[in-house]
Amino acid sequence: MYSKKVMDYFMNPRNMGEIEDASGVGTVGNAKCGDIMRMYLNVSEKGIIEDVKFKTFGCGAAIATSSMATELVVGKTVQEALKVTNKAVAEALDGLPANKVHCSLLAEEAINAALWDYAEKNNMNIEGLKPPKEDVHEEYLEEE
Amino acid sequence: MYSKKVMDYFMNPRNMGEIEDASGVGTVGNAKCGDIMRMYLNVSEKGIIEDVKFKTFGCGAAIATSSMATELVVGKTVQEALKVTNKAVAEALDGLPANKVHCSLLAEEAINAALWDYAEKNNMNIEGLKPPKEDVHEEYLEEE
Amino acid sequence: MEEKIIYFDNAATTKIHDAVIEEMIDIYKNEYGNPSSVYDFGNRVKTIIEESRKSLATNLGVDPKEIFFTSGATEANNWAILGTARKYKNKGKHIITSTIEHHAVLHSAKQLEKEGFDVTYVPVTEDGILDFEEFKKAIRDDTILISIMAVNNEIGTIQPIKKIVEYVKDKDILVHTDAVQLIGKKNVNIIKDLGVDMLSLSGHKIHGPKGIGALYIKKGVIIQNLFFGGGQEKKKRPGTENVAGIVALSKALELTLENIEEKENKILELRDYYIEKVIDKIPFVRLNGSKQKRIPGNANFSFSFIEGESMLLALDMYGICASSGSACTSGSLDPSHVLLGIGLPHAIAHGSLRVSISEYNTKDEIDYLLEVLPGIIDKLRKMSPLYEDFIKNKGVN
Amino acid sequence: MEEKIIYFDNAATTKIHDAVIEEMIDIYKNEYGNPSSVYDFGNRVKTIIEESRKSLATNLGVDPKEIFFTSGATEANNWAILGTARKYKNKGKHIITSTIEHHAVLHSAKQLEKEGFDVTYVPVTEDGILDFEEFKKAIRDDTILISIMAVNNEIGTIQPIKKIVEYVKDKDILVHTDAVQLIGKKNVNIIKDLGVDMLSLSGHKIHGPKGIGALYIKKGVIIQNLFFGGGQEKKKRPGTENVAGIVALSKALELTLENIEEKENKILELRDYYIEKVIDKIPFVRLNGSKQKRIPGNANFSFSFIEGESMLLALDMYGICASSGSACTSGSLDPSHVLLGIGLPHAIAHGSLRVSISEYNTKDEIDYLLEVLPGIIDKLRKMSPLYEDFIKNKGVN
Ligand SMILES: Cc1ncc(COP(=O)(O)O)c(C=O)c1O
Ligand SMILES: Cc1ncc(COP(=O)(O)O)c(C=O)c1O
Repeated sequence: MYSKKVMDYFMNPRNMGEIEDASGVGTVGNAKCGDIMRMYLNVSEKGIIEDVKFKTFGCGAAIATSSMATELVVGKTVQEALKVTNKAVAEALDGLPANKVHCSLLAEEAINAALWDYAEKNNMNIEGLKPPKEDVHEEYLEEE
Repeated sequence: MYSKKVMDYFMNPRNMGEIEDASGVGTVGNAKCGDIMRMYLNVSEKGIIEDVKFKTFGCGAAIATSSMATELVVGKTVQEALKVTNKAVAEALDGLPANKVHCSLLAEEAINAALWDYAEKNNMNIEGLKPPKEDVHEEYLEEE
Repeated sequence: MEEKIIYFDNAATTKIHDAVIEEMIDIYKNEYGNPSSVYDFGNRVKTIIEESRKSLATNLGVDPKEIFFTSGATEANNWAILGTARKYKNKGKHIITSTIEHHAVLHSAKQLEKEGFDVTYVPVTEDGILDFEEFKKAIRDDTILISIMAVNNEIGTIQPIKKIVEYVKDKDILVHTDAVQLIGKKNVNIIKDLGVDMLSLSGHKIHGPKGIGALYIKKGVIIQNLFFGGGQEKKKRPGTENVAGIVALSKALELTLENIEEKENKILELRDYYIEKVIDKIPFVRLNGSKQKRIPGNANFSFSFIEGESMLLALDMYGICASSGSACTSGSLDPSHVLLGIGLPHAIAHGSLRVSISEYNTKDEIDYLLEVLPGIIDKLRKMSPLYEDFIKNKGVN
Repeated sequence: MEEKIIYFDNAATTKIHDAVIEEMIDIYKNEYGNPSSVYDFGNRVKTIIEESRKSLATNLGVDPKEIFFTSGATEANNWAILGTARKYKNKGKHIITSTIEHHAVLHSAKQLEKEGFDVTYVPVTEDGILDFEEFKKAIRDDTILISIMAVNNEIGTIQPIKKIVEYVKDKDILVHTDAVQLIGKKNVNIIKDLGVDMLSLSGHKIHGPKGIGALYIKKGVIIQNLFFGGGQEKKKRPGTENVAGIVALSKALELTLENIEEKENKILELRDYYIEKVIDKIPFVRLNGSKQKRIPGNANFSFSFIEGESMLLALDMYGICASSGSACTSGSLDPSHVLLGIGLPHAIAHGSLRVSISEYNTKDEIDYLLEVLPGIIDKLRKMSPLYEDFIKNKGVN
């Protein structure tokens, strides 16, 4: 079902944990659909994402995609981070089963939500940043 | 499917053949249902069935029951022969599969038809003898 | 159980290839996981199923997504026919089939009549081929489905499926074919050779096990499910998958199609040799169904004046397995609807002998059959009142 | 393929008994004849089927004439439900089932709603047992069918089938039970212990193969066929018989019921030991379903704050097979309808672990599971934002 890489990131998740007093925190998803992701970011004064941590309630793919998403954005500028798509997350994991693609969307959305929180806290207006959706499932389900 | 006895009577049918100038000949059944039986009888002046022969177009059970029927009536009086039932034929063959019971009815009917022919030819009125039915299948099919 | 049998009933069912049995044993012993499970022990069974689907699809020239496994061709035929009718009942209520279909098709059609559909049973010519003029006349504005078999199971005649598909290609009518007796007999590319929307096949007719079959449903074609439950087979056919059966079906087709032209030629040669010799040796016989438009393994003769079952029983005494009519109606009182369909009178329709040859048959076996058959026919004719009448020139009713 | 697996998913499917595989091999190799054929080589296969039917019937306390083989319990459930409804639609249009049935029942019921029937889905108590007061209220004058499962597949709760049958005995309502998770777990005499009109069972849940099942139909009960074709199974279930499957199903039941009380006790002991230890070792757990009215092999826990699939994957890394929800819905986004049915909130319904034990499991295996499980739960909770919120006392949404 899952690629070796997904299983690796599931079993040994990178950047799992919390950041106290993080620059931004975002939580997306809901228990009804079975995935909740929370992202913590620390952004430097120069606008570089210096630290990212995640916590996830969800399936193997949810855990692996959130972990992979943290790796893909750490060290990047906020603008660069916004360009990390769910596709990039899925590809970095050597692909996801069709019924798990929504996890990568949720991971993208979780990063977005944390950045939104950071922008709000700092009263910033970040170009290209949209208010986070609570969930991505319905959208995904329609596609199916 | 068939008992050993049925197979024996099918493979080595007793009394198969014709009787020229028989006292009575009866043919029952029809090609539509797949069985036609013809019985030839010679009845002595004392009313004893001295010789019986059959010919049958039909399945294994049709052949075996007609052969067995000839054996059961030969040497009997006409009155005794009329008492040979399809049950007796089936039992003498160690039983028949449910969907082949109609063959034993047809054999009984064939004897009856030959006796009827004998009675007609001799202008006799034999007690208990009814005009032969051409076929027994419909009756049987209704039972099912 | 070890006595030698000579098996000439390959249209009824077939000997399973040894390698197919080996694959089933492996599945039963080592791969009993549930394909829907999350863990690897279940997941790998899912992979096995998908590989089988791919192999089967490839051997039929179609996409694996178009193959749905069923419990046999009866289910596949019912699914195609009932599923189409029930789905499109508001679009039209007319269905076309033929008079010589398998009961799995005919009785589905009868059921649809009870559900308010109109069914036209197109007749066949005396050669056992769909009467195409009648077929054309049968098409109506409210026709939603045509179901015509690819090859008849009793007389082996090949039906003009591609011609049917081409004839209705501009019409909004789905075409289904029961290809149970075609698949595995020749190389068939469903798309190029037939072009149908749906096709049924069965495992036990191609040296696989009983209880497994498949329905091909062309991409884009949507029909109603026959039954409902879990999400297996892309939510179209629920129930825990018959994994060993699926693997066996695919493997059986693969092996059966190996060197198929060579096998076809060999089978054809045996069959034609048998036909020739029968005609040579036995009077009052009739080959049922077109000699030319006929699948290689099938030879169906009517032997006048005698009844089929008695022939079969007599052959059985010599260890020879053959059939008369189709297996699933044996034990019934009715003569074959197929033989009546090609216009035979009842007495002759009752007296048919189908010999169906597979790659496992040999010339020696045919010779043995030819050795015993004339005697059997002769003996049974001597017992037959119809023959007596014929000889005495009374004529037959 | 030879790595050791520890199989705790016996409610999803089971290891096939070796002796069952042996019987199938014999059939595949030596008894490939068509049971409907006239010759002995086919006939003796018919005899084999009838002997299997007799053995199965005897083990269930019923008459062989009341057993009809199907491709599995999904087909059997559909046949019973759709077949009853379609047959008696002019008599009444109301059907009763429960909220925690298998999808094979629920989705059949949904289909009937589309066909114009009215279905009442009776709820269960938080113990997972049919709410009998609600059940009584559900009965109407036009109720024609009640279909309630004997044992739930996810939480193992035993439903009051006999009580249902007795309650409606004076009414003209047919009662069906999906007994897939009961048969083979205990000695069951259908007539004395249940009294239902119809009952479904499946081979692969009782150490037999996938793709074979049976429907018991009480003498005198008449329902519509699910599909149509040849005359097999007394004209009620067409299609060439899955002979090996039939033999295997009967043999599997026979072997599974051998010393069943002993096996039951052993399984119960293992299960209760597991339950006790889990409650002992792991905080924030909940045993789903009544502890008492429960089939021996089932233990279904919710572990708060974590999601089921991640537990299963982590267990799989240790070679342990278990499940969450039912196998046929895994891969779907929905939480178990059964766990929602007993009133669990979504977050908890998502976090269930079903361990289902068979006669092949050992205490060592349970100990191994108990060794690795707490660490897995702990690790996943540490990853869980819900747990974080809980610990920080924010409360969960
Ligand atoms: C032409 C044809 N269609 C359908 C079937 C039914 O197939 P199955 O036995 O797999 O249900 C058969 C054989 O029995 C057949 O010959
Ligand atoms: C309670 C219940 N009913 C029905 C089924 C369906 O059985 P089958 O897989 O044989 O179709 C299952 C298992 O899958 C089950 O657990």
